[in-house]
Amino acid sequence: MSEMPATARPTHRRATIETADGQPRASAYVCEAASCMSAQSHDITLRLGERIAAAGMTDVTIKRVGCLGLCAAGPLVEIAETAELFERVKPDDVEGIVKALKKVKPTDTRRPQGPFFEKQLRVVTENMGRIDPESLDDYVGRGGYEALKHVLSDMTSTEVRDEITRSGLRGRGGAGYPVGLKWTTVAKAEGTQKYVVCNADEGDPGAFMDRSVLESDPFRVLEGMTIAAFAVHANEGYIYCRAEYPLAVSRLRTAIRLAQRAGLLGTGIADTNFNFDVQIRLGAGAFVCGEETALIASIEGRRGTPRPRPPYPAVQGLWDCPTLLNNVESYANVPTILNKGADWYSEYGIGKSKGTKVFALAGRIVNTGLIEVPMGTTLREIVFDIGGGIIDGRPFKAVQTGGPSGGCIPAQFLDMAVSYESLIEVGSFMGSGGLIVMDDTSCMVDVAKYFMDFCREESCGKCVPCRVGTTELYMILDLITRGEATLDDLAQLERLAGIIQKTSLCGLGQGAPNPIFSTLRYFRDEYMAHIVDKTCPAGVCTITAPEVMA
Amino acid sequence: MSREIVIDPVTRIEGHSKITIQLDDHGEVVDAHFHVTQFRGFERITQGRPVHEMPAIMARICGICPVSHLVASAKAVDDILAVEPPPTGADLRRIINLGQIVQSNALSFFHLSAPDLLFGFDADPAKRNIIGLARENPQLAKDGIALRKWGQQIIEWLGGKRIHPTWIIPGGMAKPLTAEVRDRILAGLPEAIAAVERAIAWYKTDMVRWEEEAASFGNFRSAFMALVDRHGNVDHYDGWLRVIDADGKFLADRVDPHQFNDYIGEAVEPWSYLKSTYWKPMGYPDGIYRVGPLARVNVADRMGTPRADEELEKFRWRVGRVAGSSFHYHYARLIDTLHCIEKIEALLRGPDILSTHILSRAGVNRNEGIGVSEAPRGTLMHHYKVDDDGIVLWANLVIATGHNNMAMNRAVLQVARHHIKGDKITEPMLNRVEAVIRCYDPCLSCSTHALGEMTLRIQLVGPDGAVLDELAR
Amino acid sequence: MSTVFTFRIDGKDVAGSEGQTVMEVAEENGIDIPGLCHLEGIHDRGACRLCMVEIAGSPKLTAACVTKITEGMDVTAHSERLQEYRRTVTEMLFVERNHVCAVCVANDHCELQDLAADLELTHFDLPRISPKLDIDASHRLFAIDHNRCILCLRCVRVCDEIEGAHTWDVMHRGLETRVQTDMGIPWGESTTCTSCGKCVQVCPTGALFEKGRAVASGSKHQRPFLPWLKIVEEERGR
Amino acid sequence: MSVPAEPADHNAPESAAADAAGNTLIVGYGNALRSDDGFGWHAAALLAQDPRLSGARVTWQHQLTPELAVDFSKASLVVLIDISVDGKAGDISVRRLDPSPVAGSAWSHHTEPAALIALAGELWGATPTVFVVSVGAASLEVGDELSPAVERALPAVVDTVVAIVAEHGRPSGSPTAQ
Amino acid sequence: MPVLHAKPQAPTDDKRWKIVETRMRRMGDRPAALIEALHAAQEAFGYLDTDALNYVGDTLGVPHSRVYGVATFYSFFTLKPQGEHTCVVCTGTACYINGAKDILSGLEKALHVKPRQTTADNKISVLTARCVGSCSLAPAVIIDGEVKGKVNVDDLVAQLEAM
Repeated sequence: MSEMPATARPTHRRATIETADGQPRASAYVCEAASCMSAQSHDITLRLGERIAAAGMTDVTIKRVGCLGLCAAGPLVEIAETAELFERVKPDDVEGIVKALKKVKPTDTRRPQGPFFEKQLRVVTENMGRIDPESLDDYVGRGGYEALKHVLSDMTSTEVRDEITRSGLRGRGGAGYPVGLKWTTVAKAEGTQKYVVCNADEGDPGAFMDRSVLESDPFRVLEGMTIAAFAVHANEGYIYCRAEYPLAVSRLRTAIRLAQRAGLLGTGIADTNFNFDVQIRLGAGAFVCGEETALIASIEGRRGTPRPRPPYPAVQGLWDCPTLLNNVESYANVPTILNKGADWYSEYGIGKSKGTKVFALAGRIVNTGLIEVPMGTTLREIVFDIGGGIIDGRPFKAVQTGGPSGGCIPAQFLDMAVSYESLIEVGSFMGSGGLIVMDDTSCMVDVAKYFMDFCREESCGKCVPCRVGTTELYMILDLITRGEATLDDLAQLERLAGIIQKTSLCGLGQGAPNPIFSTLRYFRDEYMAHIVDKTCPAGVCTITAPEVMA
Repeated sequence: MSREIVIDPVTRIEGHSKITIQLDDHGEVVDAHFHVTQFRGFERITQGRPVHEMPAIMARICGICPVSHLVASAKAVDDILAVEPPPTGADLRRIINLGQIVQSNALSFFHLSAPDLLFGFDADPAKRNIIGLARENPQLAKDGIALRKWGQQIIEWLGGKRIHPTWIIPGGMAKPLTAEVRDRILAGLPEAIAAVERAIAWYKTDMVRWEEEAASFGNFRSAFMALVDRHGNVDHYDGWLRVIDADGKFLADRVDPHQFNDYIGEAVEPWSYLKSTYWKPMGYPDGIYRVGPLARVNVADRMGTPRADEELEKFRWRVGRVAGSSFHYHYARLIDTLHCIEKIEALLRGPDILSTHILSRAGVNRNEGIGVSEAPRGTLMHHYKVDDDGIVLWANLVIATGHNNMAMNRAVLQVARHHIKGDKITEPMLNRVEAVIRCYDPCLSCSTHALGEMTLRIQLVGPDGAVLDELAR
Repeated sequence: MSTVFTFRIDGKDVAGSEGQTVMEVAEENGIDIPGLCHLEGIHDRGACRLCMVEIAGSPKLTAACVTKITEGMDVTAHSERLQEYRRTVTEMLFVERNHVCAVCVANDHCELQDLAADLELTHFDLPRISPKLDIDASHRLFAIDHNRCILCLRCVRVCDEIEGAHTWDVMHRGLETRVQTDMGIPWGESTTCTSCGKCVQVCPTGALFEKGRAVASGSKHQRPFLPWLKIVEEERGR
Repeated sequence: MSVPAEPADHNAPESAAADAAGNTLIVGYGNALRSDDGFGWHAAALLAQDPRLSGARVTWQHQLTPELAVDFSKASLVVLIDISVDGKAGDISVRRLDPSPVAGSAWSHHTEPAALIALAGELWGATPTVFVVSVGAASLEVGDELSPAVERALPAVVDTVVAIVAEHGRPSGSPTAQ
Repeated sequence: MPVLHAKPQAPTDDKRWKIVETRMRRMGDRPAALIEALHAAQEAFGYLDTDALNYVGDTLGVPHSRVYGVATFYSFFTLKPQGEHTCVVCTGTACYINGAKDILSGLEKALHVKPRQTTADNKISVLTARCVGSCSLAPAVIIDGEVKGKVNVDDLVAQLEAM
């Protein structure tokens, strides 16, 4: 991908119309996050502006906002006061919205209803769809930067770390390492130069939580990073963001600039003597750079290959200095925790998994889009209540979580409460929060092969088990899907997968066999069908081997 | 007139060969073809490889004469490097090459041809074989085995490994000879000489029986080609190409082997995968010539070693200055073998044979190289082209069986004409066709070792292309 | 004076100084831990995964070449499980490229071949990948046959860390990874190569070889320049 | 990797087969440059390192040649390993051979196993027990690697040979050959 | 750190080199700026040719072999000019299970190009991306930077052929 997608060129023209008394009677929120943008939502913003001007309505405001959640139904327009949601808006539908806006009464304060909204708890996404992501005023208007100011004026760095530790917040990038512990390690590590790095290299296919957060509420991430920097005594930060997310990058750049101008980044933040500044570094299309040591190598301008740990980045990271590395969602939780307190936060969740988790719903599900639920919500609630069930009412087969290092969870676990621990128990992995729903049109051997194809293409090539082993696994899976494999091949597949898991250098290789393990655990009959009966039950694979003679 | 006969792809795998004999409207034999397949895969294997690997790869082409390919290949690479191995290096190569010829000649004579000679061509094939020979004349059989073993041991001891020695390398040799190995080879030498001399004596007393056969047994006029040294003696390793006609007149002498392309053409016939080579000045198909032991004794002035020279004189006294009958390949092969053993001794007793100065080093200095040596069955030519970095672009091999291809067809034709009566293949004819081919000891081994029985099929084909009769053995 | 740690490898009591790796101490004590990317004198990268060892109390395996010793640690360097892993990793190296020992300059002088023999790896069950790769013989003295490269990157490191030329690096990634010179240009056209030959010396297989070496004659007598340079580096106090 | 080094030295026998391996000759043969045809080489390389066969002589060669009769005559048990064009790829077959003079093939350079037994018997009065273990070929194309089906048969062939040696081999020191 | 090398001249007087030069200078012309510099050069020229790689490497003091190693490591960088139009097919999980495979095979059938190839007339380059984050629109493609969601193969082919 050499060209920046058009979404990277958002207009900065404010499409807001001011009312005479300063307060609008009605507000139309047009989603301008990437998904709706790609459905030409910006045209809707402009058209709406024209139509409202033409109608001479001066008490109505049009605001572009971040993700409204129901991405599959974009472009989305919401009338804030009535919570009326317009889906799949075409230019011709604008008149209808104008009519609806006319009907809004100053007393309307309805909240959106229905399980999609009611089962969710919005912490990280609290401002999503409510603020203009390029407006610092909007962010501040909804309580933004209060946490930072509170921290800088009233707290010591130790207190901040303790608060985070007490909240039970765990890394939202995948493995779930306690955030407070990591902060403490970095704070106590030797060295005067320390860094805070935000991992925005959301690489799991089917995951777009971080992108939505950055596109919809970039200041929240900056605020979280700034608090973290204060807590670990760092004064320089980096956000390593995928180049595939041009809109997110652009909004981040705007947010950084605005924060710097407002004295919320740079020297003497919020009139204290605390200094912290942030730079963006672009990824360049390497999944492995989501691994922390590879990410550091990439920021340093090198090939993004992981290195063995220890030493961990918290002790020896960017340019060998102690480095705090968390992902977007982890930082985005920080302001709310400090605003509402660790106790409030840790009330949500289940077991050692506290707070909420943002998930990206995708696949064969009705309501694809972004959701945030308390830890402990069941898969059934997520898939059927919030997600609206399977497209065309087909039978549910599995939900895939954790990206290429994750697994496929079958129907028998639909009532399982989702947490870091429970997912591992059933052979999957939290990952960054991609949740892909599959129905009976998916072949699970093919799905395993898909992920193995992903891993072999994204293997950095440094260590032997991952470089060679992922291809070996892929070749065997390919044999199986072509109906040319024997039971010996299957045994080889399992043996090899185990060795690759044990011997690979980084998480990519160690996790690469997981899709095989989990599909074998729950869908071994599908493997057997390919190998023994030479058929693909889902009808996905093209069996080339002739029928075996009895 | 004759229809093109397409060889079944299965027969491209070594192990099957076929002879077709073409009859005309009057039931007369007009043509005969010996179909063999030549291993052609090496171009693919060698392309893109560094030229220094060529000897090691080429040694794997043939299970019977790996050393011959090794020698010719190493010489071709020497040519590309534009170096000559130091004298001791060259001598060590000679020794290992001669060892190869001894063991290969022994296989041909003692194990393949001697049963015919002992029992007669029309004897029952069940008896007329190596086992029958062992029963009837165990000394002869043991001598054959002993000679093979001694030859193999030379290769093994010198080369480190018996099968694919890596001892010969471009520029010379990898390791010097030790006194211990030299003495071990020399220790077995008297027995080797005794063995071959016993065989010669037996052959000479026995051959009287075959004078009539010899006259109609692939006896035709052709040219002969072999390498000779600067004295006109047989040279198995180096020297110049000499070509004589059926009367012994020089068609060419002191031809630099690097120029062989100027003299030797390669024709491809639809009925054979084996290229037929011909003497260019005489054109195709008139430029028929023969290589191998018979060519070596015919072409050379002398063998260059005392016992072999004595035998050569007797040979010429019996069959004339230039022997034309293919039958005499056997006699010539024994003389050749005797010479090889004597030559090995002479070389081993050379004052500098233990020298450690055995390798010349150089980079790639030419883009093309040719290596020519005498293999058991005759002159072997390796021809390579490389890029400036020494990566092989192209390789061509002219093997002895290719040189002899036309001659073998001629010999088969003659036997067929002599023996064909009507439209049936007779046992005597089949026996003699087999036997005449055996004289040339064509190498069919450059491929898979054998797939089941090595069968020979003979077909009698009528003018309309219909197969009139077929026999397999 | 650095602190001395005592600990165990394969049940044997050993001692080393703080900062040493498990691999170094094992070597000093005659315990052979295989490793193809490790070479004394250049930085370790823990990539070949052949030196994986178990450390009591840790669920994960760790690469001995990059694991610093600690007091009282209990290292298992040889077990049935570890040997099976090593055999499979070695097998992966063989099936990844085209290793035809019989026609290789390094035949009988090859660390990969030796390792296969030590591990009693005699045949392969894994599907072969073995693409036909190029040979770059454009350099005046040396050549590289990518078919035999195992991507240990000793050449890259020795060229960077010791010769200081940084002619070698890697290109592409995953299975497509290749060592390469300068801008991926033919070695012979490299403007940075000093033709020092260190890369050839350190190559564990026949991938990098002196031109003109015939099959099985590529003996790489490990010249002592690496340890020497290591001493020089240390004295410089880098 | 093609065939590695020459047979390794062996330590103490560890099994019934090792006890029986004395005076056992194992020969793998074929063309290592013609894919599966080189099977004999690959198998022999494995067998040469198999501790269960310590004491046995293992060799490999391009094809069978008459002088092998000498080695036959010194062995009480000979196991030949070959590729076969009959049968399914990878299928293993075991044949016990009787000595027999082979007719009609006396002009190729290849010597039949039965002829070797007969030669050993005629010339030295030896009567080794000879087995041929063969595997169905899948490919005889130019190449130095076995096809997957044939490669997979390797361990089973090794076990088969070990079993034959265990059953038919004679402990060293009690040769039958004169 | 002492400067060991003189700052090199831009390969040509094309003004776009100025953009690249500025981006590097802002990051102190240090080796760490390599990836950012490559991004800048690719944004400016559409791809990275040897001149660009040399220039960037020489300016930042990064060995050429390392520049090349980095440029070839990241799939975002392209060392060859692309066709007039690009069609990036998302192969993320959501797109995969919703038919990305059919899109690729459809494109191959209609345009005779595989991923990372350009049509013979140099019109269209087909590329793949590992999830562009438009999972809710799966299957998605990006044509000349514009995301198209819920793609139908025939429509896509028709659109590309009309270009």
